[in-house]
Amino acid sequence: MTLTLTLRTAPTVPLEADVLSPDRLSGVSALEAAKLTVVHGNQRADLGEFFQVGGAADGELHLTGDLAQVKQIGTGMARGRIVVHGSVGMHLGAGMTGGEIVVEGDAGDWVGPEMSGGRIVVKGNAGHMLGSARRGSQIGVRGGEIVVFGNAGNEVGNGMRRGLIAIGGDAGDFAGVNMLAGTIVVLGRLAWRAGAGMRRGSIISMHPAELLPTFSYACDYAPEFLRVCLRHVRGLGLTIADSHVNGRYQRWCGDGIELNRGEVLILDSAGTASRS
Amino acid sequence: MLVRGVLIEDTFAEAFTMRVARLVITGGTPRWAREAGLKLTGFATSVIGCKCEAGIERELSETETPDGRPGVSVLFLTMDKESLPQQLISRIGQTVLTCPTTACFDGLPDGPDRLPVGKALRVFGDGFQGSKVIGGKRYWRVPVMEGEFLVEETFGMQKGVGGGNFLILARDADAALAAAEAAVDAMANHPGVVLPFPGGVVRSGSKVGSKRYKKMVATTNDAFCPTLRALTESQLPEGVNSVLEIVLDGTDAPAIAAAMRLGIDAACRPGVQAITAGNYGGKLGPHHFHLRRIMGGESQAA
Amino acid sequence: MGSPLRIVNGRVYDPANGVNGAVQDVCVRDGKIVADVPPDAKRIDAAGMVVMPGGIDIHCHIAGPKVNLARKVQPETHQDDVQLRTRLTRSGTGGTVPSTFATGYRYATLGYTTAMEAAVTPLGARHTLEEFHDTPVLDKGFFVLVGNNLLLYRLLQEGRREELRHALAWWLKVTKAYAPKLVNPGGDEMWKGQRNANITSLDDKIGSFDLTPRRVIAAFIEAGNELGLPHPVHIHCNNLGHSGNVETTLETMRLAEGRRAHIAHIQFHSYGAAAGKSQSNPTSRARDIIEYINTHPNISADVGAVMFGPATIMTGDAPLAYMLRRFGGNKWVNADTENESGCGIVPFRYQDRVYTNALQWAIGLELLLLSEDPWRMVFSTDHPNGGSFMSYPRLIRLLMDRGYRKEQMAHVNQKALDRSALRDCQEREYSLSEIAIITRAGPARLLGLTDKGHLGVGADADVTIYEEDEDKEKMFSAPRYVIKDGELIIEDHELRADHQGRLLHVAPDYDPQIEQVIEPFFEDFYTIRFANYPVDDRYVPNGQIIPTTPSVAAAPATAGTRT
Amino acid sequence: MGENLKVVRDATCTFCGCVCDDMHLTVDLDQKRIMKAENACILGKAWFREHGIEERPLALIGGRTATTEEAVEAAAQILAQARFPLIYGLSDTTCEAQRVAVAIADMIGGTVDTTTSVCHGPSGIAFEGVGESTASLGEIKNRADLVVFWGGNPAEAHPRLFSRYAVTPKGMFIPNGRKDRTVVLVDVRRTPSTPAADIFIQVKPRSDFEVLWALRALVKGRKVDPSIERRTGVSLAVLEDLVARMKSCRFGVFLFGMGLTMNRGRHFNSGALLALATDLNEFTHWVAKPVRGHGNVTGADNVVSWQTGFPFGVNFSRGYPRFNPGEFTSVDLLTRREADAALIIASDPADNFPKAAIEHLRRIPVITLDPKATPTTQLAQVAFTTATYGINVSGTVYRMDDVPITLRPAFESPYPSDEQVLTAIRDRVRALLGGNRLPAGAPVAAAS
Repeated sequence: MTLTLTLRTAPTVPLEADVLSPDRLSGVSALEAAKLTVVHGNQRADLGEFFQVGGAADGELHLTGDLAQVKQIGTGMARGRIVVHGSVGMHLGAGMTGGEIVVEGDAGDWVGPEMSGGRIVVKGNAGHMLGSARRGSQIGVRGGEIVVFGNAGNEVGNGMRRGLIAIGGDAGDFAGVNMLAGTIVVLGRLAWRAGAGMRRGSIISMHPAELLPTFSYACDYAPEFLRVCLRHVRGLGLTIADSHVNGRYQRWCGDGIELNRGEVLILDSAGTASRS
Repeated sequence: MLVRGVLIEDTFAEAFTMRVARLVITGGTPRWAREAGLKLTGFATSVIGCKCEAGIERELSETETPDGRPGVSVLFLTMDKESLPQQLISRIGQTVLTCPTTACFDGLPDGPDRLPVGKALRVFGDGFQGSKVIGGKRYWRVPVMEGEFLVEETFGMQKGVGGGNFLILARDADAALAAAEAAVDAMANHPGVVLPFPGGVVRSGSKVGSKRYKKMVATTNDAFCPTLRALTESQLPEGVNSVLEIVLDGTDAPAIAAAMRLGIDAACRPGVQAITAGNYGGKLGPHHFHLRRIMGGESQAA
Repeated sequence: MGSPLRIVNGRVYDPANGVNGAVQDVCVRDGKIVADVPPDAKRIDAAGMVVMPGGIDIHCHIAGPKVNLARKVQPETHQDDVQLRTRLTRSGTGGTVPSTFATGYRYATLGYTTAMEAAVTPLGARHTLEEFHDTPVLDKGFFVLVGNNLLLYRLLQEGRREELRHALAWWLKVTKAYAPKLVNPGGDEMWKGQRNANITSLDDKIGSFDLTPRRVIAAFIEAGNELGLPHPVHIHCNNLGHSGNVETTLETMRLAEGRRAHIAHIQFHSYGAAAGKSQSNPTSRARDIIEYINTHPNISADVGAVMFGPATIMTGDAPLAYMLRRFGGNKWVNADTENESGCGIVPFRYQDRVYTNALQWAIGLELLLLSEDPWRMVFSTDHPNGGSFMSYPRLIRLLMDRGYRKEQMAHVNQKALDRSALRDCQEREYSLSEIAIITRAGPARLLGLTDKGHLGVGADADVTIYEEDEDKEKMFSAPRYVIKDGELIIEDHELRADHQGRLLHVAPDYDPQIEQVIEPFFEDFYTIRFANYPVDDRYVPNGQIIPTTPSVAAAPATAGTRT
Repeated sequence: MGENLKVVRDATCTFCGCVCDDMHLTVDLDQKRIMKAENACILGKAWFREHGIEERPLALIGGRTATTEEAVEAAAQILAQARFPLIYGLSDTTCEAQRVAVAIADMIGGTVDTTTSVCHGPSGIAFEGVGESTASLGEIKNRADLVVFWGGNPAEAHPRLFSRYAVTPKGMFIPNGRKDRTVVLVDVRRTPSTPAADIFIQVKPRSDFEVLWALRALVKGRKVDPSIERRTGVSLAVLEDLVARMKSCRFGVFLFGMGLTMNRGRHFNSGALLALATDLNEFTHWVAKPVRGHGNVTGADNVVSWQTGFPFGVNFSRGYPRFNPGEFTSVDLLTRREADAALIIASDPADNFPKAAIEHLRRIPVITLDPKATPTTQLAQVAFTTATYGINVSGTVYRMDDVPITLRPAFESPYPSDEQVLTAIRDRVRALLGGNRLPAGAPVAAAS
């Protein structure tokens, strides 16, 4: 049986519910779950003050309601599954190492900060700092996958070291900034200054993008790995056209200020990329 | 027992535990995948002389490969754990890396041992190579003049079976060959099985050691050579003038048994007198394929 | 000040008073150790426990401009190491550079009650005092950076030694400092004025000045001794961290010529150079250093041990930090202070597999294990340069437990051990009394703090009570009780009260005429008015002046040419 | 002019981040006015001239006159009851007051944020990523032979940056002052500052990052495509010339303003400039310095940092400091309608915040401390009138280069200082809560 939580009373100030993780709820009854502690602003509260709890925890957690004020769902999650029928607040799946989170609505800023495994799927839009390093930290996502069907804000994958971020819509400025490795696929528009400071890693764009002056054009080709990658992304639910899989891409290397070992791949049919 | 008048002798094929890897080679067209597969598995008939045995398992359609391109699946076997990666590294390096349009993927993702093949091959990139993790698997992208060669970092290795076999005893060489061809055709594309010899067929069955030359590890199987019927302790029934052998290697015994059934059945045709198999008395190899049991009958053989 | 208190049944380690583990009472009243308290005084039963004076850190970096930069530049180290507020105490964050409140509380939870911030620019004195205000429990003082001061250089260059002494006294007094500090003398001028160059030997010319580090160091040692400061000139030698710097260090110590001098974090200055190709690899010359110190009672040092794990390089030695910047994970801070100093900050991590780091670790231990006079070779990690003060208990265990030490030695880079003498001093184990000396009595004596570092009548009632444990790291990690100024701050290992410690500073006399020399320099070269420079008493709500004993009277300065 | 005149020498002007401490003020003690401010720039003169004592009530509660004590009680009640209170402003008050404000935030489990989050917050974030090479203003005066202003208009916003610190003054190694320096100005438009420069580089709006990135590449000896001119309006030749100058000077400095930090790219713009300065240290001595606006915004950064480990945007709701710009910064949390009370100290967000944030301020109880009536004090539930720092109140301020200076007030004010009011509020809140509020939750263990 699944543990189901339905938002009954909207929090008046941000609610921090890091307890909402299948690991932490393993074997917990609905009654017990309702007594678990959440942080409502500067005070403790029972989960049951806000949520109608039903079922029992068996590794799967279903949340329903507009949870845009609820932060830190799935913090440190290692296994199991969370499905959110609604939107969620910041820090979804922070530091998660395994399992899966599916959000039917939107997610706030900081989805999957410094996660190292597992998968987060956001069917709506996501905020800024999707899959990013925390401030001051040089290393962001260390593994795992984040899929956003809609748009994402600025600094997607800041400091990313491994893993995959796939965005069905547009990405904001500085996607893949300071990337160390990993892959970011953007099916919509890539905004300004993608890949600034990247050392390694790949940013894939299906639309023309203005690149920094420190990125150098290499060639047009059909990267074999990209076929594998895009087919994988297709398997995660994003719409990948055959023309994307079979397409030819411009390879731009950068960032020249750093190792110059990263790349931005821009679908050729999208037209000529231009330097900014 | 008889299958369409062909005697299935009550004996068994004795096979060995080998180490097997499966490679999926894709190409821009089926042609180039096949070319790479053929070169890769060339000169890989028997561990006795080739250190490895390999063959194309089957051709793969676009829907069956990791990158959605046509490909071939190859099984690669060695006797011990150590030589499998060595063989793969040197052979893939010379025959797939070099072959236009191809990429090379692991076909045994659940293989308990992981062979660092792509990891070794990456250094051809001279530091310019890059890696990518997709769906939990790491790939290496090695820059080449054409573009990039993509190879998976590790390949699964598991225990396999080598040396499944049966012998077609026929009235004459034409009948033997026709039966062998029919058997090979029947077994083609059978999952988990490859036939490492030319066209799947071997005419030079061997015995262990030599009666005359100390250094030879294997010499002609004189007991089945028709020309030696008068000179040796021949095991050829009367009327048999030509023998061809089919050797099967595979990922597991059931796959070999299933393929043998198809192959033997197809080989039972006019001009074939009997089907038998090679063994060493059952003491050397752990896998025994009893011909009659395979064909659905009873066997008394040890 | 807390109510009167009698500590009974504890084994007392008070080496300054010759008490070595005797079970005797310690009585506390009005913030001081007293001979007796009324029978109804609160009692602490310290049976099975060890009673020591509160710990004294003679050299650490805990407050002021550079510390705050180092805090700000590492938010990622704070997030996962937090200090929760309680009903009484403030919250904070940790990492190798904790917030002020966390610094005070964490020192206290290790049994430390006094700490000396070892490098403050005079311009940053006010800032440092503001941070001290928010650093609870501890008594604190700071060493003020004078070794790259351009006005003092001008005076020295012109041979105006007396005025130099008066100016030094002025600087100590108006900044409310505890002692003068030299850091890589001449190095900052090379760094700021000569395109990021550095001093390489005591006889290098310092930029456009007709001076050498040798002259600067000798002059300051002389002036410091003449002023009769409770703690002599505190010297961070030239060439810190460089292979072969042992010669510079020995030469610096010789410059004292029998006068008092304290060499800071000497571990970082005890390196030889490997012969041949690997010349840039340091070797251990700890033996040469410790032999010199063993035989020269005028010299003292703190060890500056290195502990594996995270650290933060923060130093007035800007060229050094620049050299280390590639280890900083993309982060490097440099901060120049006009006419006074440089500063560099680099996040760092010591790794046991890395040759140089393992060698540094070994040298720190060697120096302590080969030391014959624990009163003059005292404990420090140059927090957070060699590791956080939170690693002190482990360092104590390394000294007290040779089995543990041997075990740890097995994990480190063995080539480094080959280049050190650590394997030759495997037998020695520090006694509790020796630990009490290097962490308490010794630092107090070197600092000239007569009321600290001991438990004699009249001493400050700063007392730490540890539960005895075979595992010395555990024992020294969490004292059962800590008493500061007679108040029970920690009871049953937990913070029970907040407390505002004192500022310890000096106020040496100087000839007021010296201001006539200093003020014009301010008008020309400072961007802060001379009148606004001295730190007033409002920044020292709880100060204590430690007296000086000058050997030379504050005679009028000889008239000199205006600089 | 009255009879009762006093001269205050070496007073400090807190109008901007220059914090010039050489003001000689002539004060009419009867009129409680500053008649003359010798050495002050035009902005400073206006600052000193305007700060007389207005007849305002000591406090207003719901718009009605109240005593300070009544207002303290009302403010303490609001703060003690709030679940997600915001304490904001702080850059125009003393460090002594700032310390108490952070203490209140800690005690109640609120959020403390300063105006840094809407000015040089991006530079703070950039600093956390790459560090910086910086210097006190006197080093610039004494040594800088190449001065590059980027994204600022000092002539109008920080006049004495030119005259006292960075352009015209003579220094120890700059004996001839202006003649010994090369001054470069980079901006998107010509301003009254432009004529002060030897070289003016006009960049297209929102292309600072590209220019800085290209400079970094050139400094590192990497290739930059001439198409840079199309994007940024600056030719490769101009960039190459600048790089040659930057590498060959003896002591170079960037002084950068909000023109850089508050345009698209924000902290990455600051970060690019800080990184460029760092890169240049490979060749010669280089420093960079954000030019700060408010008189003690640098003090606020310092106080919040030493008390919490983070410079601004710090939340205490779980019982320990957390830092996250965008989450705990004022505009963001007000726009998301999260705060349920606000204590605004010496700042006027109702005048300069985005509309959505101001609307939320109207919804929640707001407490203000300000010497003057402002749009924010007008929407406040509790408004204290306080004395002006630097004019009526002593205390510590930090110059933009982190140099702390003690203020010398000119005359007394009938109003209490921010510090006094905040201390009273803190003590009353403490009484109401029985000490600090106990932490609401342990650290999120797996957040790393």
